[in-house]
Amino acid sequence: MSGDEIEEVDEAEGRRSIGEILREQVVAAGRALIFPAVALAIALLVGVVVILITGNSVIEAYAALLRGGFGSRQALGRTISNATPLIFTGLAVAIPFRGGLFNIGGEGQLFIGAIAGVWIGLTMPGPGPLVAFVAIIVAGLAGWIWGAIPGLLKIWGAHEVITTIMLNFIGINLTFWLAKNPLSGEGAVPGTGFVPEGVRLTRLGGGLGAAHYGFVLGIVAAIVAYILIWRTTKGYELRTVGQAPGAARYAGMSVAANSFLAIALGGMFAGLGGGLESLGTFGKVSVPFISNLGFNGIGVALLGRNHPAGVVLGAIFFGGLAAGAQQMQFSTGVPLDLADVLLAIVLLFVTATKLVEYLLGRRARTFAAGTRLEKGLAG
Amino acid sequence: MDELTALLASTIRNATPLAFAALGGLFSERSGVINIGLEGMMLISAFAGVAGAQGSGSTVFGLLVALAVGLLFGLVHAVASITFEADQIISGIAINLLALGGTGLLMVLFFGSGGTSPRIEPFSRIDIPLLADIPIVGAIFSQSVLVYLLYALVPITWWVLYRSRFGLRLRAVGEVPEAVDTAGVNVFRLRYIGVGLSGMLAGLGGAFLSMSLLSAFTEGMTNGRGFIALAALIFGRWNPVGAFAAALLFGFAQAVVFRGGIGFTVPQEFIEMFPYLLVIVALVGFGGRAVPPAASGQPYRKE
Amino acid sequence: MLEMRGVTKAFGSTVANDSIDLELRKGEIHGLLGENGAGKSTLVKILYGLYKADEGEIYIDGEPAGITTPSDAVDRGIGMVHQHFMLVPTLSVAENVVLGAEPGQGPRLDIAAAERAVRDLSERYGLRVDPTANVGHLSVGVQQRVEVLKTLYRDARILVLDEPTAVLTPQETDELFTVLRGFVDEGLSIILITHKLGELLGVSDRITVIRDGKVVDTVVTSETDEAELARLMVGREVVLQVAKEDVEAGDVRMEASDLIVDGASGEAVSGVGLEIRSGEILGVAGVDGNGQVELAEALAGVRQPRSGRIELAGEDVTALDSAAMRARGLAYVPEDRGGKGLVGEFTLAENFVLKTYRRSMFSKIGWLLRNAIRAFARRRIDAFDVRPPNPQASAASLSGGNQQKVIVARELAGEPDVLIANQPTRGVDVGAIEFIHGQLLEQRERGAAILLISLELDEIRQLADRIAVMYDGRIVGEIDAADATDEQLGLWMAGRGGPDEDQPTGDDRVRS
Amino acid sequence: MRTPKLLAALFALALLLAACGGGDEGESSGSSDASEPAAATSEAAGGASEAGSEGGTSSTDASDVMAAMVTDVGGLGDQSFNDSANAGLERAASELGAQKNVLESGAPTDYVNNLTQLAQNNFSPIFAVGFLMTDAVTEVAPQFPDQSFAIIDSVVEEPNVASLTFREEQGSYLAGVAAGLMTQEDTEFTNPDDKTVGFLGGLEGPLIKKFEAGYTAGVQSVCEDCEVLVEYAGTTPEAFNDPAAGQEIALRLNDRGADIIYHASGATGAGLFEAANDRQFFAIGVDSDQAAVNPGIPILTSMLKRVDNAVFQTVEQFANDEFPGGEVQTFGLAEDGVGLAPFGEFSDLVPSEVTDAVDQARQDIIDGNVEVPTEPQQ
Repeated sequence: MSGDEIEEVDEAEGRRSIGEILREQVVAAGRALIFPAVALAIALLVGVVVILITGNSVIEAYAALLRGGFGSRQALGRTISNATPLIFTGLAVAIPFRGGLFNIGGEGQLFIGAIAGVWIGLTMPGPGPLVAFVAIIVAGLAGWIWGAIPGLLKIWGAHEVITTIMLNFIGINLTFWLAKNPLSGEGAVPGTGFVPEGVRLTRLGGGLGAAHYGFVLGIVAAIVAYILIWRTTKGYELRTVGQAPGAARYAGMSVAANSFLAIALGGMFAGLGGGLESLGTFGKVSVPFISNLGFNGIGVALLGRNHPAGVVLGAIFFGGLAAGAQQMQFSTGVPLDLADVLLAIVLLFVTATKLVEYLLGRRARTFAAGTRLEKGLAG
Repeated sequence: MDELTALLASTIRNATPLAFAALGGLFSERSGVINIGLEGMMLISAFAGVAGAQGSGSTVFGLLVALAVGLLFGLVHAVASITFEADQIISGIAINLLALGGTGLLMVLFFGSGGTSPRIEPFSRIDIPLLADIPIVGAIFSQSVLVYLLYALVPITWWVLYRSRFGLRLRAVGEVPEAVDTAGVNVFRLRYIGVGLSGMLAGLGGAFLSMSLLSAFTEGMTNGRGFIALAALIFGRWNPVGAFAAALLFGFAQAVVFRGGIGFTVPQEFIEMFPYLLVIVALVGFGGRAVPPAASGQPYRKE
Repeated sequence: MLEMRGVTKAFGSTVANDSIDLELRKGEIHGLLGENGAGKSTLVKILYGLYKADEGEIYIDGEPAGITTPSDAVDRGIGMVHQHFMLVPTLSVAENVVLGAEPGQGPRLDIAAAERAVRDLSERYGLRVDPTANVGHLSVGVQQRVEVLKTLYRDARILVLDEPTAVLTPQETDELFTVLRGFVDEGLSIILITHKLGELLGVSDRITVIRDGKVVDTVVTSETDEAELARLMVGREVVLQVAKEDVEAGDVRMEASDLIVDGASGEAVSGVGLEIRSGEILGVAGVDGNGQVELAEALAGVRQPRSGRIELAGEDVTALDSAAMRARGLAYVPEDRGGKGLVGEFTLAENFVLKTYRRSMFSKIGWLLRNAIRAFARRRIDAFDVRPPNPQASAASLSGGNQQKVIVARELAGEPDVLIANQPTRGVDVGAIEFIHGQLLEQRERGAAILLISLELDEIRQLADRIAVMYDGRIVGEIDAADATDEQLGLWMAGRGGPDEDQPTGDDRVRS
Repeated sequence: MRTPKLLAALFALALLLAACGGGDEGESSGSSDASEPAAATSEAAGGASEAGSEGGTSSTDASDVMAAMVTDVGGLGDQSFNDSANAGLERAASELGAQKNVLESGAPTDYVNNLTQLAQNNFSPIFAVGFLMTDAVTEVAPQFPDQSFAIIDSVVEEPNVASLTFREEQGSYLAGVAAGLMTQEDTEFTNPDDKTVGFLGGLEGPLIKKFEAGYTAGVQSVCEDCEVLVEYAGTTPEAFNDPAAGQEIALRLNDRGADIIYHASGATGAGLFEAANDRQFFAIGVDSDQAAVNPGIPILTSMLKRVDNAVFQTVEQFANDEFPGGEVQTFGLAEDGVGLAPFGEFSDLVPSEVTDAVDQARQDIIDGNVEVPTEPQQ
């Protein structure tokens, strides 16, 4: 049994100085920002062309974009309000990604979470905060289940990229059916009824408009995700499975169980995001409900290099862009659709390894870590 | 018109855009490039066809514009994912978003506002003499010229894939690009052609929607058909005949929904889930896995 | 015939080829000898147009060849058999052979003509293959024939073979060489790349040795010997025989019986029984793909056997997983460094606890103790002289030899009772090979029981006390290292001369 | 490997050029004062809209009315209430000299944001177009008690909100009268042997049910044994935006004998027109005179919903300090809020008895002799 005894280690030996850690973090952050920065630069340049074609002043339009995103308390409120669900849908992509899976199912998971949260909010008796608490938990749970399905299907040999896309359509239709039939409410707007006032999430206040405490929960969720992925043995397994399944098997970790866990966790985050959106921002699930938050989550995650801190930043960026586009529409008449075009271009280039290599040299290749899964669909 | 004939005609109408896009997906994925952007390529081409026909007054010219724009979007996907080695799935999603936002912008620029474009003269229906008069199956031969093009494209695609040099190379490059490269064939060019063709065929699907089935562009009119086409491609196992058959199956399912053939005892939401459920079932069971071309999803990099 | 002058190629700061001159004469077999990483593959990839040289020229028949793509190379009559086969498993033999130069009119592919051409070629050169067979179903030896056919189909006059014998038994190697001599008689010229210097002595006319990207010398084969080639290749006198202390084999530490293990495509190990004793190295020889990987993984707990029994120090451990085996004193060095042994994007520290992260020393209630992990890594790094000595460096940034050192350092931590090492020296430089061999022998002297699986017969013969040969999932022969001969081992590796005399041969799937 | 490098370089160059060009352009044309959003917008909105020249009059007539609207997700170009409301604002701008601004909504989240944005910039009245914005108006209006809001197609009970609703059932009734009579005529589009007409709805809901109820009642008032086939395009929001589905359903209704089909399904209705054109049967349009914008297509008539009138009138009331805050304004036939478009292109096929009957029905409703149901009778 001698193999069990690995020589005792002195922990102090492994401790590093603050300066060392700081330097490392700054360098890592700098490198991580290169890809997003290049993609963003290209997008803004294309935006220039579009703005010119629409016959508007570029400076004015971009000034409005910036002002509308971050220029005032109200703007900040809109940005935060937009960013809140995106933090969750971003995490819904980032965490499975670390486990080696590509979750395109954030959209469906979010819808399922939203309707599950409202279901509790509408039907559960009891004091508001308690109901809200349970509703959020149930939203996360519902998202977990919806995310677990592709996890199971993966074990049976169906690739998650395809199954999650299919489950989006299924989840959205299911949600609409639930919202219009068993949970249908009174009122002009089709959908569920409003949850009681006490169940709705408290607003942040301070002139931040519709922004609610879901944003704080989003930050908390990102921190929890970080700790889970980088500081625990479970996260260590998850990352091993994601980056080198062969090594994981070699080390005695279950690839299937960890893949399942990764995408179910992702589904849970999307479900939480949906629940917070329905309970916080809207108080109900209407038909139509918010759309594309799940897909934009993919952009958020990639822009944030699939790191929780990056996801928060990416969500604020996306949220700011949407808020700013609105201001741009108001102040200059540039169509709202420009925001979609900008996002599309960011997405198009945010993983463009080779482009960055052309611009910055081969060294840039190593900066690509965290933006892509190297295996294809067949893997 | 009796019910069966109508059902068949409706099936073909619904299946045609799916089949075009699925054939498009086939060329891309056989070359080793996943194409989630079919939806976007359909949408932008649906717009381009109408805009081209409006601008020139010629429907045929509009179709050419649709093809060109489909090709252009295919090439955007190709540049991003083949040359710049961006993630193919992300690039496809970006294409979809770009088409959605892009058509919104272009509608305002071309026609003054979003929504629905002015009408154009669509491709008219052509009855094939004698064949069109056969009861029931006559519906197959009373279609727009684009549908006949589809009928031709299915065997042509099969022939190209399995009986031509290009097809052999295409099948090889999606599996082991290194083998193609060392055989002296340019991997990048092959993939560009595959993805370019993909864009053009998806574009045909979009153009069929806006220029044959209907005669105007409506924002978001593809409404998920690109994804169903992707499903048809997988269900048909990356084989042109299989993909066409799967498109027909999905088209039939839609026809049944639209025609209320099952009496609406099942809520419509559940019927709309049907094709997607079918794909999942197909992936999991029903005679083993659907295995995509081995190299799909991975950029090819020399050195 | 062919001349390369001053060819230079650098990857970043590493110079893979430094001003290399090489001259190939018509009708000769020219050996290109060098260690792993010496730059042989880079050179031929430049020749074949896969890489672009930074400097230097290639001349064919005195003319500048101007090769920038593989198709240029093919046009100039250069054919190449790659170390990793460039075959499409889903296509037929004929389709693979004609790929890129298909017969037919216009866009049409004339598959019948292709099959005819393949049949003709295979008859003419004695390379039996069924043109309609699916390549994915062929054995490795037959696949190599397809590769050779590809070059012949393209009328290659210069044939380049990159490590062609790595996947062959000694007998198959002899067969291949006979075929190659036949080619030379037909007027072809051949460049044969290998790191096994023994092979070249029998078959080549001249040998060029490269080391660290530079040409050391070109010698006429008949005027040299093994010792000189070794010295040229490594750059110093090498002790070809490892000094091995006599160690008395002790108790049976690990025992396996009737082991049946499934691989990716069906049964890979079909009823293997073996025992490994303390202080002994059991070498398992065999051609790649005969079940060695699956056997090693089953013994190490990575792969669950379908049936059979594994015992560790008398305890039934058949159902245990890899981490549990590790806890019982079993260490395992896998054959695939990048894919199994290490996680490239992880830091060295993280890699050092791949199998031990659950121990209370490295984690508490699911919480990773990062300082302790780092401290442990730092010690192992110092002990094994891993470079760079930074526990925060990512594993992918290390050289192959240092990566292998990390794996060995991790596995040998805590003095394991049993060590299973599958190709521990694959693709690393001589320095690292010597270091790892030294470690294995040290463990043996300490009393560990070692199972060494290798495709390099020389390595097995140098290190092992007993040698078992695997063929088609079975152990077809076992012999004391002292009594072993290459002939005997080779016959076993080919599935012949073993206890199952009527075993089908490697060509069983070919019906031509 | 040269090509990609070249490509990258070209790409970068193109973008760079675009950027430079953009900078110049931006400086030269950036004359309008960006810090004064209201001023900048009236200009921009005028430039973007087709009737830009009309908007120009606002600058000469210095009115202090700053009217604005927020579209629902249907957006401008829906050939429905958003466009109609916009037309009303245009008219207010040209006739009353009001400033105007239109904000489109890309997502339901934008409703609150857009309304707030306009309110904070002192626009009043602010029109929320479409019942989908009910919740948003309920939320925003109380925060800006000094400003006026109006919601189309819904009711919000706040003192500063005017609720503008329409008696769609009344206009639909007239469409039903026309359909019920015309289906009995023998024309190239109708078959007198089969007294069947159809109704195509978008997303099923109380609003569209009003159209269906009025139409059915109208048909039955003139043709008791006529059958009205009813279909809805779907149950998701796409039901208003899926012309292909609309076409399929219209063809099916036609297969079952409907030779006149009335739709209330937004952009989905374009599919009905395709089908009508293909099979040569009559369609009846909705919201605006759809025959006018689809020449050649057999569109018998259209049920008009004069959101433009309602919007114009409300702006006018606001300018005269008569804003009907807290009230529910109902626009029916009497108020010229709904109506039936003239039988344009195909009026030759319409006998005078039909025209007379429609006129009679209109008068009966206005006089209160006929009460039109708002929910389908079973």
